[in-house]
Amino acid sequence: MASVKLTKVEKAFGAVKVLHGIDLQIEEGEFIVFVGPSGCGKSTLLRLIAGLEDITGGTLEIDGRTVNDKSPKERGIAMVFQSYALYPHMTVYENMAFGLKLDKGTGKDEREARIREAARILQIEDYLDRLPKALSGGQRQRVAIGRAITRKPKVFLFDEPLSNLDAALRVQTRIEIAGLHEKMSDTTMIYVTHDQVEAMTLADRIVVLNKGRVEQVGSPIDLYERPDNLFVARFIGSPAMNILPARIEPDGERASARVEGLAPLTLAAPRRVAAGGTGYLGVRPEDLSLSQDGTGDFRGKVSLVERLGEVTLLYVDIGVGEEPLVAKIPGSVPVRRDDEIALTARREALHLFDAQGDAVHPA
Amino acid sequence: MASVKLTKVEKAFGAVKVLHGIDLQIEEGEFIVFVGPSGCGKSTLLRLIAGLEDITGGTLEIDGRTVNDKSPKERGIAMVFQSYALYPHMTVYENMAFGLKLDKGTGKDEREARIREAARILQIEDYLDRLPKALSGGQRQRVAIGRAITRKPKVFLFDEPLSNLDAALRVQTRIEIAGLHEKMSDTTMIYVTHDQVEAMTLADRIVVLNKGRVEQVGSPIDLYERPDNLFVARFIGSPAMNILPARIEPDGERASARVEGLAPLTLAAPRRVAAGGTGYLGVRPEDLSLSQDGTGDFRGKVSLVERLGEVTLLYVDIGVGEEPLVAKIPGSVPVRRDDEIALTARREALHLFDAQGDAVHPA
Amino acid sequence: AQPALSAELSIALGSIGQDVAEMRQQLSKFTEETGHTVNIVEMPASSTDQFGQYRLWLAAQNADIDVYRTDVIWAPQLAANLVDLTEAMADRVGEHLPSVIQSQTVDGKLVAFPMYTDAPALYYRTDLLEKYGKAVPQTWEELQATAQEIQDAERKAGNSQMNGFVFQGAPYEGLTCDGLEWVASHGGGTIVDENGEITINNEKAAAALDQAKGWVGTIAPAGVLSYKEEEARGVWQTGNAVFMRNWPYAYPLGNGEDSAVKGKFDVAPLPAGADGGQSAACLGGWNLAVSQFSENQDAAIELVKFLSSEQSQKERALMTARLPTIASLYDDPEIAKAQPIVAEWDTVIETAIPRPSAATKGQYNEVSKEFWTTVNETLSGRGTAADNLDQLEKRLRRLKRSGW
Amino acid sequence: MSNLSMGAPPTEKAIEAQERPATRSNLSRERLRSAWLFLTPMILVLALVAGWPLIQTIYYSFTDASLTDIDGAEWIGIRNYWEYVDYGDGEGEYFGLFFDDQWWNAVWNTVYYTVISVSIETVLGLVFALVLNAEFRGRSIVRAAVLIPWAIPTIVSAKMWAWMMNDQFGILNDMLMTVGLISSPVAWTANPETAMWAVIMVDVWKTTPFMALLILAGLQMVPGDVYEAAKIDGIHPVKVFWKVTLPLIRPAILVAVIFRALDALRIFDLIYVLTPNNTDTKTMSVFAQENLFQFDKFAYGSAASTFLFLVIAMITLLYIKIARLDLGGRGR
Amino acid sequence: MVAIAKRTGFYALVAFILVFSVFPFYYAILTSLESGTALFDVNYLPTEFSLANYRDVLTNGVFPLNILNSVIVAVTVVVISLFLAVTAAYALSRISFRGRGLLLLTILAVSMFPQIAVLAGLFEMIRSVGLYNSLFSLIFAYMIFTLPFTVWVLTTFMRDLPVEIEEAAIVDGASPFVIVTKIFLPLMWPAMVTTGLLAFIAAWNEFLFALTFVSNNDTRTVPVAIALLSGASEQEIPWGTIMAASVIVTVPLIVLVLVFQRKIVSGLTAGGVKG
Ligand SMILES: Nc1ncnc2c1ncn2[C@@H]1O[C@H](COP(=O)(O)OP(=O)(O)OP(=O)(O)O)[C@@H](O)[C@H]1O
Ligand SMILES: Nc1ncnc2c1ncn2[C@@H]1O[C@H](COP(=O)(O)OP(=O)(O)OP(=O)(O)O)[C@@H](O)[C@H]1O
Ligand SMILES: [Mg+2]
Ligand SMILES: [Mg+2]
Repeated sequence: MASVKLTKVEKAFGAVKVLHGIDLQIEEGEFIVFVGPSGCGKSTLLRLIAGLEDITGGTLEIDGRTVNDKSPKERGIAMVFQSYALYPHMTVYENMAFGLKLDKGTGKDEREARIREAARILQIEDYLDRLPKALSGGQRQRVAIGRAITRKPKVFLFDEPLSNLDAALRVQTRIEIAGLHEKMSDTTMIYVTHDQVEAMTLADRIVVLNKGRVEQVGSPIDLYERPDNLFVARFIGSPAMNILPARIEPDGERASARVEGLAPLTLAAPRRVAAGGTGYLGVRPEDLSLSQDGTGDFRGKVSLVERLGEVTLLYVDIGVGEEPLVAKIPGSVPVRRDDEIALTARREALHLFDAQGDAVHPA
Repeated sequence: MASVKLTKVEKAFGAVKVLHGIDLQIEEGEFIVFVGPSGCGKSTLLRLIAGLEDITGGTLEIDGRTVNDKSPKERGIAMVFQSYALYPHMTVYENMAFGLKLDKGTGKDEREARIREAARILQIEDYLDRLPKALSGGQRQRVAIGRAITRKPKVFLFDEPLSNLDAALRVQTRIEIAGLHEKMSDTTMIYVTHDQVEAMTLADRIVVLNKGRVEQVGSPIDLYERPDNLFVARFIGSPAMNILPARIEPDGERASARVEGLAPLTLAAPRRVAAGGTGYLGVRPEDLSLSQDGTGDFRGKVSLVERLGEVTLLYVDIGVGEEPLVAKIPGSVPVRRDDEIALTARREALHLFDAQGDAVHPA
Repeated sequence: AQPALSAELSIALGSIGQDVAEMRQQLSKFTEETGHTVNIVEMPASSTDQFGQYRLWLAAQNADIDVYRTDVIWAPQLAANLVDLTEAMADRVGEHLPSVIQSQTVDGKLVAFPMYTDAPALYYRTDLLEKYGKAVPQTWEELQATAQEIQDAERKAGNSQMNGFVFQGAPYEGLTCDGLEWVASHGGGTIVDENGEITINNEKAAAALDQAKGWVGTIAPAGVLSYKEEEARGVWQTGNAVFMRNWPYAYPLGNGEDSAVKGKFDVAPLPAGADGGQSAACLGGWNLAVSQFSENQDAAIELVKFLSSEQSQKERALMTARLPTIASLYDDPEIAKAQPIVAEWDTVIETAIPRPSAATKGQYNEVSKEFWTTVNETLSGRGTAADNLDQLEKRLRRLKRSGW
Repeated sequence: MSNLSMGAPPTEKAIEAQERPATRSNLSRERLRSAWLFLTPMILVLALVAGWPLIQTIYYSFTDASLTDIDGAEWIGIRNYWEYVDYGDGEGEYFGLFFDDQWWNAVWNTVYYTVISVSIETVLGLVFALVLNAEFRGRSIVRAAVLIPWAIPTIVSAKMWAWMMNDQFGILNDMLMTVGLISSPVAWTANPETAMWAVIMVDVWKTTPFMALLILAGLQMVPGDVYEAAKIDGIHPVKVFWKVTLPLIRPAILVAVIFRALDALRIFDLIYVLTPNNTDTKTMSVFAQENLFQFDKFAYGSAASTFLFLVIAMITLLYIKIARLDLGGRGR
Repeated sequence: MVAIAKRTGFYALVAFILVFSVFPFYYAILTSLESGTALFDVNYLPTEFSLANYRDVLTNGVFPLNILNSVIVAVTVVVISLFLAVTAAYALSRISFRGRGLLLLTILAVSMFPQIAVLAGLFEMIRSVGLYNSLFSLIFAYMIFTLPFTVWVLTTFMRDLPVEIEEAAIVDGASPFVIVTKIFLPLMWPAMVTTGLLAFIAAWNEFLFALTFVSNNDTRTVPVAIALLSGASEQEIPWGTIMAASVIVTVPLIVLVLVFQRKIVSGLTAGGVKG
């Protein structure tokens, strides 16, 4: 029900600045995910929005109102914590009722109704009288979400809500959160995670943070297919994108990248580049395929084969750079260590970056 | 340099039996990985081999000698712990030297040489004078490995050595351990993990444990492609294999599975089955593909689409069983929630299980 | 005159032997007579600790205690906070022993009124002396010899717990008394004389202490160095000592039902020192003082009067052999019959030696502490008597500085 | 409930840079206000019960206050500590706490008592802790039993031991004589050679459990896998103890030792009851108490108290430095 | 062989620890059950079972009143300390403000104060406000060691409570006071019980202040009563009664300690204070 707008938001702990002027406009009802390496400031940013930390500089607006000096309660937010943060001595029902009781505006019946409703949505009606310690991790997380829902927040904040769950439960709860977003389609949701799968599957838009700065904001597919810079390119996708230093040259409408010692590769989509710049060529492991005829874009000796059943990872020394080129080939391929192989890159899936690491997008 | 042989090895803590007669033959120089759900007895089995726990029943032989009542030292083993178990008050050098001091035969020079060599292999030469707390997780783990190497063990044991590391470091260290195995190719290595990728990439053979029993022993590809039973089938691979109850009938040389409400599927490879048994059909998500023409083996409504960039997960209600059928389709497909789609299974990759859950392998 | 309202009083007293039980009886009479009720505040057995508490309470202006039972030596130190009884007791003063009254008068102020007086006795086992054909010792040397002989013989006879002599050797006020008796009986003076001169460092005193030192571990148990009155009596009354130095209160107790020495002992004045020394008894005794902070001073004075009356003193003498301060009671036939020791003791009382509390005024306690420490150390074998007395003199001089 | 069995006070210094945000939100303001609201009553009580009396005591040590006339105390400077008295005849003497050999005797007794008892308690406590840390049948019973001496009031234990050490009827003499260690009864509390040891004995009995528990907490914080690593390395248990266990629990021991030492330095009640007025066992607290309330030397006693306070304050500071206490807290 | 020797050695050590810890108290009980001359024979095993000494302590004189005094003082002290400490601990553990470190340091320092150092000043204060010889004087004076101790231990405990729970409450709109009373207090019960118990024991056992600040028999607390328990009997030092009194005041403590054993260990180590 609310838009969130950050303008040049800064945060410093003592002398250490951890957020450097964040600008971000979040629309009503959007599902925004913050990702980034550990320590980049995701949680801090979320906590600034929640009002749990004081903002050092810039302005934060919710619903058009500046809320820099408002307390969390006044901001109309609700938050779900990584560790659930349920009140251990209260039953599930009491946990959900606690905030509502403090809010004098909500009557008893209204409170009861809201809790029942939330419990129904999250299928925790059967546990309302239990203490948190009598619940499994997934159930606890649902209670935490339920507690937030009852408050009918304008902005719903999650800080790594799934990271304490085991793999199977994580998948299941992730799907539930997706469902929740659909049901509460006008509640703005902001979600912090370090799990790519979560980010990709849940987000309307992903915000990639790095060292207290925003690297890119965009839809998941955007980030995967059109990363703005080397950082995002390497951060999204696993194994990470192969990056090779290359000379970039125009080739008619299109552009070609010449990696030292290799034949130049011409990209499928048109790119506008200046002549003879240095830069980088990026290619995702999954966009490489084995050439059957022994000719291909990259040739080298296999230094390691990792068979994961469904796919096989090939680490290939192509004589460029320090690190081997990684290729992800579906199924189990009959390649062994020390084999000489050739790999072909999908022309549509090549990425170009200039010397500063900024992407050269299709024109 | 040593083979390890377990014969009917049992372990009980008080009245609780946690290992029920384990038989296992490990060859010299093999890299064996134990996997299984939490609490299945992986660590216990490893600790029995190490000599940290007493064996309740059966015999354990190393190099043909029964070592049931030998101390860890006499067994010629070395172990790397999940929590590194470095001596916190000793420098890296001292940590590596501490265990060596006792060997009267090992002179001072020899000790020095061994430590240098191990440090070189693991690239921790620069940290020899540091205390463990001044090292990162990955470096600590390398020191722990180094400490084990210097002892020139016949059998090298690892208990979840990577689980305290973050994702990137885990990949890197995994590759280093693979390298180590190659360098110490005649040292037998036994490795416990709950991470499938580690198990698949490192192991010569994987031992799948469940509730204190061996479910299957085999090479990674074997387990992936020819799981012996439902447990292994669901345990290996992610997302897990789809399992559908089915009637299994002979169809000439081959066999066909008839899932209720669907057309029978006939398997590619010949299987020998009795007429009209009940059982299960298994199909991995990655072995399903979208039928372009709307006809296929499984038809249903998409309940959720998860786009991971590289692949898309489709959750499809096909009206059979509780859980949706999961399909993993490469790239980003233009399917949306509530679309009706049809999926086709690769005939070569279908799995059959009888009513007891045991696989019906190709004849 | 009867006060219109009955007051609730408190009296503080240390508890040795049957003191408290006896006090209770007398107080109930008092209550009957006057309507005032009285609580007993029990104090530690060690009079040193008791004094500390009194001092503290008075300093704290404690209104909860009305009457204090005070040791004869405390008058100068507590005088400031006690009520002057001169006027209230004007008609009674004459009956009491002048020396006792004198000791409780500080700068013309009668700070406490005598309850009973005290002088120690040598308790001896008649049965044992008889058995070994010994006379009651007249000198310390004789005592030592007799004690040694009987102790050895008894122990040989299987009574391994038998001791020759028990006294008060613990470092506390009681040892000052014992020590003073030894020193004085050898003609060694009274530590500090009436004029405030420090006289303790002399050969006779040293000889006296050396002699006493010779008893510890021989005729007296080594533990005597931690004995106060009650510990000594404990050994005595279980039949494990030939001689004991103690106050008369032990007399009726020794003849009690539960006593192992019932009817087997008698008392005599303490032995004399060598070379023309004479028997010396330390003057003890307890008095009653009214707190300046008492809110019921009149009733309190009434209580003092009651407890120091001839009637009360007589009862006390009859029951617990406490020595009266009213001279006429020593001739009372009833008392003589019930507690022969009392009748016998009037001469001892007359010659008893006061401790130097008057001369040393407010510092008496420290003087006493220095003295008992010196005696205790000497007895326990640390340093010779002569050296220790030399030290003591120096210490006392430091204490005195330019005057007490 | 979070982990309750964590050990001694948190170490690791965390000096927090003070947070001075440009805009302080309503939340921060409210929290700051509450902090002071919450703290004020406690600070007031402490100031009243500790701060003011301490200042008073120190003040009295510079006056001629006497118990009978506290209000008439007059300032006399450092004369209670240090004074030269000229007798007028060319002779003179130094007076004051610094020249009082009885005070120094008390200081010596205190130090002696502290060093000996804390040493014994540490060694014994370590042994107890090691035993209690081992797995054996009935461990919980032993663990409970060990707490008994600690729970018994000091006065009671002093009385109990006084009775056991009674020279005539005491069981201790009886035991030792039965075993043949001594030939005749020893007067434990009276004999100058044994008086201090009697005190130490009781103290050791009473406080070893406390020591053992603190060390046990340290032992339990040593990660078990380190021992397993040592076992794999085939290292002899004795060597493991000296080279691994001991270095790792050293901080715990240090904390325990200093706490005990601070406690021992101020010992009063045990000595007051067990060996009253005995110069061999007179400690600083006893000396001060005696001067304050038994002799008419309130000011002098205050001086002794002040001195003791300074000694303990110094050791406390040292301790805080050594243990590097985390005083920063961990809150927001 | 060696293993057996090791085992016997170990169990001998265990036995020693047991006897060492328990024997004196056992002997006190033994003594308290003897009467008359039996008291003066050394016995290792119970020879008689006489409750006379117990009857004596409990009926003659004011000992029951002393126990009541001790209970009143200790309980009041504990309640007040805990009340003041729990809010203070919240501020100290959860809110960062200027001077927090110094304040904590001071509190720790106060807990190390030698009692004698404040005795003179406290005495003067109590005297001048007229609290002398009342239980209030003790309740007041005992704050000097119970308050810093409880604050310190509760701060340590509270620091270990997850921050998220508090933040969840903040987001729910709870004020600091609500957080303390509604969220932390219920979570702190175990810690409060432990801390309270330790403070209770400390107050129960205190001697010096009790000796100095109260005078009457009927205002004394138990330790002073026992220390001064004497006479009033035919026996010389009434060891039997003293032991009976000792047992009476100790048994409840021991029971408490045994019941809360585990908690106490954690409290002791968290506080690291007081023996
Ligand atoms: N209270 C604090 N005081 C000082 N520095 C802090 C504080 N909280 C966070 N930081 C610092 O701010 C930076 C950002 O921390 P933040 O918790 O936001 O990272 P994050 O992106 O959430 O990391 P993670 O993925 O590990 O949770 C880090 O360098 C951290 O050390
Ligand atoms: N010392 C012990 N005493 C009693 N039971 C034990 C002990 N150690 C392990 N167990 C039990 O033995 C079973 C197997 O434990 P083990 O540690 O071997 O599991 P695991 O497979 O290593 O699990 P994880 O993946 O969680 O490490 C578990 O049920 C565990 O509770
Ligand atoms: Mg975070
Ligand atoms: Mg394990």
